[in-house]
Amino acid sequence: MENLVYIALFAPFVSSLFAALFGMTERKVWIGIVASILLGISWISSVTLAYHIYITGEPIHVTMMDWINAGDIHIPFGFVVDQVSVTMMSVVTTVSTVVHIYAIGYMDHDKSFNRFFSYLSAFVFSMMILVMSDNFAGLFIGWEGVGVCSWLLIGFWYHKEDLPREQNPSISPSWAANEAFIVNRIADLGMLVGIFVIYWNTGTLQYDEVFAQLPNLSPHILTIAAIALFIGAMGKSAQFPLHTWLTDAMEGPTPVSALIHAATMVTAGVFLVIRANPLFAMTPDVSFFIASLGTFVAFYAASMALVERDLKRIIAYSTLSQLGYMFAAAGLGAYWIALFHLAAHAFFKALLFLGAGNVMHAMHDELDVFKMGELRKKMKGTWIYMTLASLALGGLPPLAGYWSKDAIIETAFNEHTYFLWFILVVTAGMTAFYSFRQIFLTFHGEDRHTALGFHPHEMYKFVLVAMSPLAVLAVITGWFMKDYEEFITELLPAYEMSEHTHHLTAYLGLIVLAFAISGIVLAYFKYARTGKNAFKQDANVEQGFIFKLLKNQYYVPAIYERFITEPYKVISGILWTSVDVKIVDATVDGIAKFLYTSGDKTRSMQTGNLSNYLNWMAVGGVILLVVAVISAMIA
Amino acid sequence: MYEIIAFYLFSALTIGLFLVTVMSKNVLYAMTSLAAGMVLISGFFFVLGADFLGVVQLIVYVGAVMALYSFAMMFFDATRDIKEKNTNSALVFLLGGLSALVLVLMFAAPIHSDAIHALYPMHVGVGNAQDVGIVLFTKYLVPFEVAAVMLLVAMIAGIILAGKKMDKSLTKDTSIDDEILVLKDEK
Amino acid sequence: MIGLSHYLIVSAIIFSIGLVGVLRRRNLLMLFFATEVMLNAVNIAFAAISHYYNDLTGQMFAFFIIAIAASEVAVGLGILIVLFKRYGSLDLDELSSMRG
Amino acid sequence: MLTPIHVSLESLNLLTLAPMLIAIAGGLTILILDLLNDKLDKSLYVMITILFLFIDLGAILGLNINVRGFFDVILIDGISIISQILIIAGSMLFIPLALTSKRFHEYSYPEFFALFLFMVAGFQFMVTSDNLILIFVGIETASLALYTLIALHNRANSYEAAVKYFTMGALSAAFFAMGSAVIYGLTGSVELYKVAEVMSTRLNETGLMIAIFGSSALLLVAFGFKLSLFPFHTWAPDVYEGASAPLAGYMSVVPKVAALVVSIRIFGMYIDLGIEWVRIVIIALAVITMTLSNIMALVQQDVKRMLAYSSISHAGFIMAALALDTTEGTTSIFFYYTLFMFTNLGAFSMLWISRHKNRRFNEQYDHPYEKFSGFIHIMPVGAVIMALFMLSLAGVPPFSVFWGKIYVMQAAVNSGYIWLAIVMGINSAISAYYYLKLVVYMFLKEPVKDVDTVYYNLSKPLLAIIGLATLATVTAIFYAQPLLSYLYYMISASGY
Amino acid sequence: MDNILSVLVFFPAVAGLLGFVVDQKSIKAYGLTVATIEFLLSLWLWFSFDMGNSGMQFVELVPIIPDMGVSYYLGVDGISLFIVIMSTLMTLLGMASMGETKDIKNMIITLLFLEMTMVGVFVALDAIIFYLFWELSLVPMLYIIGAWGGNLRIYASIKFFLYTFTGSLIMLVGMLFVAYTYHNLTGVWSFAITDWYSIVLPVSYQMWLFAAFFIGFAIKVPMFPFHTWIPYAHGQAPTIGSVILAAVLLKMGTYGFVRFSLPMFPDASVMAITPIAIISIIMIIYTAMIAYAQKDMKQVIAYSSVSHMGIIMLGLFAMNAEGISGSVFQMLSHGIVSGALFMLVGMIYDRRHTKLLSEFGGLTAVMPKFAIIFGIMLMASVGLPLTIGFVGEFLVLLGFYNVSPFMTILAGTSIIVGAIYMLRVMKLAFFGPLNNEENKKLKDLNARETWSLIPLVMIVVWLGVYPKPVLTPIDNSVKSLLTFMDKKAITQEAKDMIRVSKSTKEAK
Repeated sequence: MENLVYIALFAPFVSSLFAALFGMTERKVWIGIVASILLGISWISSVTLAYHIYITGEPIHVTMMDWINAGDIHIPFGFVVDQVSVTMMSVVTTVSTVVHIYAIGYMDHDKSFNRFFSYLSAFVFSMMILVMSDNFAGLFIGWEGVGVCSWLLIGFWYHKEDLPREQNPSISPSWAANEAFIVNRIADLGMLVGIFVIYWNTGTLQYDEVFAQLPNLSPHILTIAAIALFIGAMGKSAQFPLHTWLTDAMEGPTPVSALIHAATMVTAGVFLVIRANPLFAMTPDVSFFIASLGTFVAFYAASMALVERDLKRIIAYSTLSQLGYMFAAAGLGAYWIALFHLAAHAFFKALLFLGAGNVMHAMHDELDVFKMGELRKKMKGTWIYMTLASLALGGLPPLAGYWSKDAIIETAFNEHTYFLWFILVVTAGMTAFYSFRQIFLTFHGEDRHTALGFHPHEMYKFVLVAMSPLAVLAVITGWFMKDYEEFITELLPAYEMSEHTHHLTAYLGLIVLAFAISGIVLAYFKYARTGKNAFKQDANVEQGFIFKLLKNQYYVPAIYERFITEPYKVISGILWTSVDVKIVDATVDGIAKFLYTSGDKTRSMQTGNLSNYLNWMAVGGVILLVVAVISAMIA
Repeated sequence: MYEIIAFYLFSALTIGLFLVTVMSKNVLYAMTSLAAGMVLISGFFFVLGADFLGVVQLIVYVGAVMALYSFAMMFFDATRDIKEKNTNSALVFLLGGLSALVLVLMFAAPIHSDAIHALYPMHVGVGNAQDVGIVLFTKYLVPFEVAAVMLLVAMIAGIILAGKKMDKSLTKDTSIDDEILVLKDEK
Repeated sequence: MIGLSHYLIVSAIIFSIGLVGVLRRRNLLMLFFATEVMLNAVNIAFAAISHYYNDLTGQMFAFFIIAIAASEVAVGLGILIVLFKRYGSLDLDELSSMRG
Repeated sequence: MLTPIHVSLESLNLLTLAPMLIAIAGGLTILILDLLNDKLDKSLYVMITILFLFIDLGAILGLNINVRGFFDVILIDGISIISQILIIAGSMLFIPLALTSKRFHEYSYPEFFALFLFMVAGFQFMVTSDNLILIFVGIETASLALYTLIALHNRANSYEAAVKYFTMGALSAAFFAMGSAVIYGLTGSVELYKVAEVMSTRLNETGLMIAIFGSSALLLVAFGFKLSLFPFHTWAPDVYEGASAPLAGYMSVVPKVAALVVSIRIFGMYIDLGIEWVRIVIIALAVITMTLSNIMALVQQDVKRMLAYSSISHAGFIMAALALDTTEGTTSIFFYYTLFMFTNLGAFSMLWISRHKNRRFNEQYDHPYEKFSGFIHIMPVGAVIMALFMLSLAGVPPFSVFWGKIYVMQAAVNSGYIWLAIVMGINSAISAYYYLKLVVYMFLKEPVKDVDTVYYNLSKPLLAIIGLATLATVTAIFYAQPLLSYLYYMISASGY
Repeated sequence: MDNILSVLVFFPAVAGLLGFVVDQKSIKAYGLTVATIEFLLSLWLWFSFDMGNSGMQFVELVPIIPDMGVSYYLGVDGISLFIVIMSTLMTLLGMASMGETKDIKNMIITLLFLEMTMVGVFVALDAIIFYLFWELSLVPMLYIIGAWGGNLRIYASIKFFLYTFTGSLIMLVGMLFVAYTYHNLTGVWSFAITDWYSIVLPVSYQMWLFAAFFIGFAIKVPMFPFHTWIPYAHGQAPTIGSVILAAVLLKMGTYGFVRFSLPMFPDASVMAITPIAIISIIMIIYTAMIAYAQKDMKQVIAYSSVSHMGIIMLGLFAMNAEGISGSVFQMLSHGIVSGALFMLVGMIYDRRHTKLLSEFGGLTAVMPKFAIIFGIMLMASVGLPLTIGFVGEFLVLLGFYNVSPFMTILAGTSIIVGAIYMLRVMKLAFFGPLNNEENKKLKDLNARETWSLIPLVMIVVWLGVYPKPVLTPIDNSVKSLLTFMDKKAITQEAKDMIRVSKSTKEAK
């Protein structure tokens, strides 16, 4: 079994290196195939491991070698495969295998095809380290690793130039990549601090040893550690206020968005909270804050999705919103539900993104849903997939999203946090609305694209076939919720609904469902109809304050630009030109200049005139004499 | 009484004469008053019982040094009034005054002490020249000989500096590139 | 009575006169006169101290000072002569080709 | 009646006079040779001078330490021996520089060499006596000869230099005489050991402090002039510039060593008597001297003049060590000067080989920095050697002056004058600029176009001297220990 | 071979002297051969190094000036061993990467002399010998900057020389005072560092001496506000000069703190923690911001050096094994990474004769290899895990957290601000459209350039993944250093602050 662990971990690494070998050469399809096969191997290993764990219930723990040994700190490269990590592994490898295969089709015209696979596999490798590591430092390796791969992949089309925000809200891929990296770094600092707190208070970074020692620590320390770790999670999972990078990250190729910015990497924050659940369980205040923030983000992101016109950005907002749901669950103590939603979300959101990728491919990278419409006929497969995924996202039974999201909302009710519950329910309605707004605008309604000269065609067959596992999973995952609960609660704390909630389950579910369906219906009436009822842009609405607010993402990017980026630039410039050059360096040069000019001045005593010299000598002598006399008198 | 009169007379005269030496614009006056001052100083020596010194003073200063100066004066043709720019005479007099004040302060101190025993005492009833001779040719023989060397140095220096050989430089310092040019021309 | 201090004070005054001369003279020849004055002032001091201590050392010193003064004159005039040949003047204000 | 005096020949210790007599005899020999045949070449005189100096050195090395001779006028103690060795060594390094491939005015005079030997004798008398009379006569003998040697270079600048030096020297002589008079008045003696004895009994007499302080002040003026302390240093740059390069190098070492020995005797006496005022004043003057001359050196355009200011600064350095008045301090003086001598003479010799009669680069100066522009391309080895000298002067280890510098600084630290050591350090740093400036010109700039820099004054003897100086500069680390232990032994043996 | 250290020190110098004889055309091969041999010698040093021994090894002791207490005293421990190896490696690679250079003979010979001084500084155990090499290293560097530099080269080189020289002279006074105190206590003159360790100084002495040494080291490091020479030095220096300067010469300062300040003045060091931490934080943030504002690619890296040196300084004063070991490791890491970055900038400068960021853009398209290696070094520079840059930075921050969480958080912003300026360079130079016509025909790295960078890339990855072979000896020596400091400290605060590792405690 240990070998399987290594195979699961290193197959993507081998894939990445292999592709990197050809990174600078011509596009070669077989590289994509080899990479996909290697990912497939990793997937098989992961699933086998999952089955093994399911059967035995025994986690596998391997230590590969030492990494850092200094002072009292010992950090090994250790990997643990338990219920949580194996879940993540399975999800990650499943989605990534599909995405790899998908990318063979999607990227077929890109000259950097080989490089793309190298990056993509490297990302999977980092993600595997992240989820498999048995200590916080190893987690951090993966954490940063996925960050770099995300940077590389967002900026994959590095040659695109910067555009003003009005033309491209993400400016350029390289800009978006840097933004993502830097924002993540801010959060990583929090993560590092969390690691430091843990190390100095427990003397180790191994999960099991740390968790064993937690009860001995003061609540104060626990709170700090929890906050610090959560800050790390906020960055990676793009929680407010570190969320702006996620929508900008859509500059990357769509498979990347599907894999990294929907299914896997962005859920790392949630994974961290789940992984460190003993810690968060002991800090109820922090947990509650997490839940509240999650709820807030769920609503906040959904609200922005309502008015967005960019296909990928809509999905990105929905990802953000769903992450909020996950955090809400994790914060409320329902760790396994959060994890379950994470998995389910990974499948349907990846599917959604890949579908969007198909549309993009068909529309020659046009993403404005207002320029589409009536694509259903030309892209039947994609339409089905996306509708399925949207139904799952919207939380309609019996699809995956219904089960997991419903459980989260129920949890909020169960914890008596009715306000959170209410918001989550409303958000569920909004989710359904914007998902179907997007579906209807894209695939239904009037044909707006032909007029604009687009001639969309369906994606390659094999791509559609490759997407099918995700579609299947998006449908069926929810059906295994009970089994999964059994499986996962061997490691994670079980979450029992109270008697009271239990009674109301059916009603609560109905309420959510009602909201969801009404959202879909609303969307249908507004966007799906044709003819004279066809959707038209309403200038009055678009001039409205709320619309503008939402459209401009609550002006958050603008505020960041205005109050952080610009001042940083200006201050840097001032520090350089005014402080460093004009004060610090000028002082040094000033001393030198002072010496030099005083040399020039003193030099004038050397007039060359003998009489002057004699005067100097006499002055010196007389002064010496006078001083002598005076000091003698004093003495 | 006699000593007092002599002292004050000589003091007044020497100070006056030297003032003339220092202040006069005319070289001749200055030199003459310098010579006269020297003579009066030998008077001090006689008063103080340093007869030998007095004689040497007269011979060396008034005889030799002054003669040298007068020859020099003629050589330099400096009999006319000398024009001197005295830009900072205030400073000069301030310095002079201050130094006088300080030195007077120093000398007004009770320097003289009866506890000091003469190392080379003058002998009663022995002439000053004899006394001096004995000390000079025993204790101070080495300095005396060195002084002879010093005078020799001064003589050589005077001779070679004033000699004709100094009139033009014997330094031969044509540069190689000049020589190369010459060689080229010859070819 | 005339004490040692009287002589010393006269010596001090003459010394200062000499100093004034050294400082204010621009003609090198006359500047040399002033240095002679200074040395003579010292001679008075030596002779006086010698007299009051009844010790011959002072007279020795004065004797050597006279010798030194004489040789200085010789060398000094020698230098003045070459200088005069080159510059045609004894004004020390003209001697400032080296400065700074 | 006077009683006849009986003096035994042994009590005179005539051998103590031998070194100086040898030098004087050498001078006379040269004069006689010149009389016999006035067509003799300078090389002969150079060699005769060296030979006499060599014998002189032998005589010095044969002396016993701590003996007095000739009615106690002559004093042979540790510092007199080592200073004489330094003087002779410096002179022996200097005089072969006459053997240039070009002809120079002064060397056409045999009297030049005679005067030189008399001057050496004068310095030797200065350092081998504690009798103010002999010291005075020695000083004047040496100085008068030196004035003449300067003037003999026979350029307008050298006359000017001689006049300036002479006039200020005369003034300083007057101050020296006046100071001696005051000492004599205070103690009835002009022999320093006696002076110290008597003065120590008179320290508590009321009203005398003025005279005691005054005497030290007057003597400080005189020696401040000799050692070129501020504000009595004004002659130094002009004289160094006016004198020929080797003589300038010589002047920055040998006369200073002689004057330093006398200063050690005189001011050491004051400090030993507990007159802290002297120490404070000397340190103050030393600090001002090294700082001011350093900052003035910064702005010089002429290398020789820069070296002149640098010599002043080094002298200030040393003067501070003198004021410490400890065995280490005194040792450091000689240690420093020994190491400094090689480097400085080497540096001036490098100027000497680049001497031009015509000023090709600058109206005013002989050796402007521009002259050395791109020296590395013209004469690589010469540039490297010159750079070594400059780095050594700047105090970069492991070159000679560095060891001197740290020993001086260590001495200052040991006496509790840490601030002084820091001032010395900062001054070294300032000084590095102007030494570096030359290195920069030599290595980092291109040669000046259209004006060929030719360094043709070089001859084998000069090469040998420069080679020796280089060797001594570079290998200082190896001979520092024997040198130091010898100096320390000699100095502590004579009680300084 | 007991005297391997002497060989290591003087071999390059001797080779340099002999190099005068070698023909201009073959001199580079000669230089490379010598540098390779020197590097292999240093590797041999590593292999014959006893990893279990935390003390000085290969000690050589010959008295030179016993009256002054100066002796020729060499030795290495885990801390200096790898810095020596890094010096020889960077000299070799720097030389290898050198392109067309005028007066190449002078350059090679100068480099060999410089190598002697660098190795000498790190193996010297006598303060005066240390000082000797320390000062001597300025001279070749002065020449390298001054002779092969840019327009302001003379200003830059003089500034570099004088600034460092001034500081070190004050340090020299400190050294003299320590020697004097040692003499007072024992009656023997000695400049041997190991002898100095044995004396316990009163706290007031320690403070003053700490200050004196601080000035010398701080200017070299360079610490704020003494850092302004470095933009000029780097800006004007030729590539090889910048490489050596950043990789090795700056380390002399931090090495000095480990070798002198910490063990000799433990109490003063503990008292200095806060001020030094504040300065370090200023260095980290302030210079990182300045780096962000730069228009010149090389200046960005120059300022980033200062920023990274801030991290190293912070770690040294963490007073625990994690921090100090991390700091020493970070010295190596910064040496490798900044060296490589300077080499990279040099390569683009060789092609375009400009370093201005505005001249570039989209270089990845024409120079992919260059971009990849630059990217790897960039990631190492910003401290990506599994690169060499992470290990040190992580340990330093981890170590200092024990001292002050708040300051650690401030210092930790280095991972943010560092990323900001480095990514800006990446974006401006390598990303975006390839607009500038002149850039369109740029050639990618040639074999020589690639192969002089590949070893660095390999080291970056190797030591990032498996730092143990290097970190363990360092850690051993650091642990014994801390034990020693703890024993020697007088004040209770210092004893409390200095954290002896548990493993060392148990061993006792």
